Amino acid sequence: MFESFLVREGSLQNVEKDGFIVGFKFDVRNCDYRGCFLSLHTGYYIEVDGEVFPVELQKFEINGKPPRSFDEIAKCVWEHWDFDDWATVYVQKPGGLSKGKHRLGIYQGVMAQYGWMPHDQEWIDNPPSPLEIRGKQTGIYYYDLEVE
Amino acid sequence: MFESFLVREGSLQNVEKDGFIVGFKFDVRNCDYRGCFLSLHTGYYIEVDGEVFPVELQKFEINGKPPRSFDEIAKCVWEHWDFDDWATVYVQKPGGLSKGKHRLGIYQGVMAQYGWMPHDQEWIDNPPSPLEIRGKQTGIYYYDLEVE
Amino acid sequence: MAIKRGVSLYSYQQAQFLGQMDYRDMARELREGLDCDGIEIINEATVPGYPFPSREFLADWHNTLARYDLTPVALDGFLDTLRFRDHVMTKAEAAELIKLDLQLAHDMGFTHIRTMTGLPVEVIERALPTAEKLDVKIAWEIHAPIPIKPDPTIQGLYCESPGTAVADTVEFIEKTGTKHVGFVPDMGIFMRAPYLSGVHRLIRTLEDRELAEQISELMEEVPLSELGAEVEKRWPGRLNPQQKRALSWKMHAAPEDLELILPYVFSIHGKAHNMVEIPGKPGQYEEPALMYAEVIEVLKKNNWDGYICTEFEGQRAYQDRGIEHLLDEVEQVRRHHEMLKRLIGE
Amino acid sequence: MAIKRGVSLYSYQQAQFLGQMDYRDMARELREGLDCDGIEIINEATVPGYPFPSREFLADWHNTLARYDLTPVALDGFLDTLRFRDHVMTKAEAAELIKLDLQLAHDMGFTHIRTMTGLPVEVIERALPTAEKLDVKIAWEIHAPIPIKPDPTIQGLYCESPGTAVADTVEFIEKTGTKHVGFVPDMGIFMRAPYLSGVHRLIRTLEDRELAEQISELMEEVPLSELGAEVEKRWPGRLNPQQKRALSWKMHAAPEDLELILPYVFSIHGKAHNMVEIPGKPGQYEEPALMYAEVIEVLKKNNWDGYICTEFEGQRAYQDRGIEHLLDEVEQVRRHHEMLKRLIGE
Ligand SMILES: [Mn+2]
Ligand SMILES: [Mn+2]
Repeated sequence: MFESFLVREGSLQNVEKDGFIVGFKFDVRNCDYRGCFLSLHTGYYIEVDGEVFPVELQKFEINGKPPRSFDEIAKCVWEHWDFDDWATVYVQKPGGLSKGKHRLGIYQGVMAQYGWMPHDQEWIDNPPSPLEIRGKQTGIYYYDLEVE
Repeated sequence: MFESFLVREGSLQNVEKDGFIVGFKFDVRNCDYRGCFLSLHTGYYIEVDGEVFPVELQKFEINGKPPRSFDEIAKCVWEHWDFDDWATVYVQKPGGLSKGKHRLGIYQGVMAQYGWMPHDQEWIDNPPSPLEIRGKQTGIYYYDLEVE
Repeated sequence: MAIKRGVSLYSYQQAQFLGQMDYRDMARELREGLDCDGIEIINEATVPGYPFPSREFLADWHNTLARYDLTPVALDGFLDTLRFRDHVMTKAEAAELIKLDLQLAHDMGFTHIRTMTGLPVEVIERALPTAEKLDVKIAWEIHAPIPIKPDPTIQGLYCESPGTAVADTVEFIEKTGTKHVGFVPDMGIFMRAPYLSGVHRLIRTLEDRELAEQISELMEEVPLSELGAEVEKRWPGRLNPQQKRALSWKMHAAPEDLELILPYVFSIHGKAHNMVEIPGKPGQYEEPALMYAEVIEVLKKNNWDGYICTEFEGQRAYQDRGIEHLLDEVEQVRRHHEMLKRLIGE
Repeated sequence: MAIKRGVSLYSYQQAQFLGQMDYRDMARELREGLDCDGIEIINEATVPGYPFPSREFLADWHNTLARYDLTPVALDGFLDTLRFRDHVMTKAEAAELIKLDLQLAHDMGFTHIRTMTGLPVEVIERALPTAEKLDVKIAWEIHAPIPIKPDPTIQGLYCESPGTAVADTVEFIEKTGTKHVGFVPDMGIFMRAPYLSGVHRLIRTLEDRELAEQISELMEEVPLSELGAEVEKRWPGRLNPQQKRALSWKMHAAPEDLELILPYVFSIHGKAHNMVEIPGKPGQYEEPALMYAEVIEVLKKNNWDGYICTEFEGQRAYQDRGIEHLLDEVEQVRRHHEMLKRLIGE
């Protein structure tokens, strides 16, 4: 769902800290027909120009709080990511992205379900990567974005 | 009502942004015997030393939120301006006001009513200017204030 | 069964605006200055974060009432029909606002809410189940120029049929048998002269200073009720229509009209603009513009049981000048209660 | 007693996602575009700060319903069993979530909540006292592939015994005599052909463009219900299993199966993917994949009283492309209500 509209156009930017570029960020929406409890959001499959950035390098900014790692997000079992709200994904990459066009491939990991499933205990013990969840996206979706 | 007490003494100041003076501001109270839902507040007739500053150049700061335009304020149909609360009016004027005395003329626009009136639909379609509302003030009131 | 005394905190609006009194100070004045127990408030003046007060405020409210042994009478609400800005408030939406006020009144301990004058029956009908569930009554204020007896010539104000609004609501009450709908008559409908506050302001602000002097002198000669007619007779055309209005007045209802609706009168607004000493009776006060003696006589005769809550509003006519010219609300309300006590026979 | 029309705001998910409509805009469309009054929502799509909305939101919700004279039907909730991340949600925890939804439904005025399909009786049992206290009913959705009549071969989905879940719940209802437990059947169980949206997507995304063309042409020749079988017959093995699924379909329940549970059917999901004009009947529409005429016949015959709420979801199959290729949800829902009105006989 909403594969074409998951990432906000024009939102890809480098992130500065203490005068150094430490990574990049972009804005996303929940690619479903509803929001979710934050703990269900497990991060993203992210590739930029073929380079993959695992969940450990990602942080997630929502609800007016500072960006949090997905380990922290996993503990937010009562906080909600509302359907209408844009969030920001931060990706650690010293030096950031070069100016100009980039190809972002993305797959959003949300462990939304409709009840108990045979894989439940297995997924608690060994949480699947975003790509393994097979959520509402039909596949990795690619965006051509520009860093200005 | 409270014509003499609408603007806080000593509150007239210039506003700086990024090292430039972009306008001026002053503090106001709701010139009625009660507060109002924010959406009913339509802005001010403001003149300083004879120069008039229309509502489009004004912003309104209340309830701990950043200053908002009166177009935004019009959408706040559940947020309340409590009777006891001072608010701040921001007026855009590159360079601000010169140091020293200024004569501020003011009329506060609040579309408070006591029930349905024949002008209702007309005022929805063509909102009156603050001066046309004829609220609780008997007329434009003038304050001699000093920018320090 | 008795006529009891109360105060709407509306009376201290100026002290509140100027930061001289908060609602706790007012509550103390009711108990210690006036020895009365009835308290009425303006929702949008007293309740921070209206219509959704914090639990801290509600706790402090009940604590304050307990401390000064006060009885909540009425919560006064409004009907700002343009609030949604993209459409005129519908009657269904007005009923939703009234439901919020009923909930608030319930949470604050009030027995009824006072709504805007001429509230349409369709609105009352939609809000009534909530009123009954919460056991809080809906009472609309009979405020000038709305009469008690039908007067269909009154048009273009507040609702579709302001002139017959009281009769329409009485019909609804009698048809349904509800105990949760009624009225709060405002003493301002029982006029006998213009308000002094307006006369003072006219004299003070008139550009024609000679005429101002003359009106001032004339006040010593003729009764206040005849001042307007006499000015027009002696100096025709010298006042413009707006100025004339300050001297004119109209009896919107007769005191005995009250008997038509008395079972549905849940409380009364004791409107006052200027409490002045009665000549020859030091320490006794009256409101020259309103028929208090006659109205209280009707209430006594009919064994009416309820609160008259002072609604002092004379302060406003003096607020265009400096702080030294303001009226003292506390003193004015004390005078009003001297009068009420005396007329009630406490 | 009547079949009434409503809409689940789920139908406008795309317009909401794209910021084109908020719930107030949808409410207006229900009244002004569709002239219906039933409204159903997805809790986690419409309620900001779910499961703890602000009082402002609740007030605005009731105001919006009042403004457009709408009747809340069902609040739809979910069962994300992995939410706690350190353990699989227990049935007792699921019941707690359902209690929160019951409270929310109560506060928003809904008569029932729609829970996940195959909700175990143990969960219902634990939440039932809250449902009775708040007088909000619990209804689980009978959604494909769950049947109405028991089919024990269905396994491995949602709960321990999905194939007999309906019968298990009916047994519980009859044993306890509760009036607060029932079902929301989704029209998607009454299939008669594959969803056109899926067929379109297959044809559009198939790498084998020759086959795509051939399927497209074949659609003109054979009934939609036989398309899958015919493709397999003519071009065996050309589609992989996932692609085949887009053309396959199964009748999970027969319309008359409804009679087994009709007293416990609190509302119905009017699922729709593509509303297409009926050949030769301009302005009349049908959903080629579902047995609406037959189902509504059963409802009428049994004097069923309740809402069918449109649940349009055809939009999703077109969202992998640019904005110019999206389906118009407002138009699709209007077509759906043309069909409902006509079949109901409004
Ligand atoms: Mn009054
Ligand atoms: Mn459904």
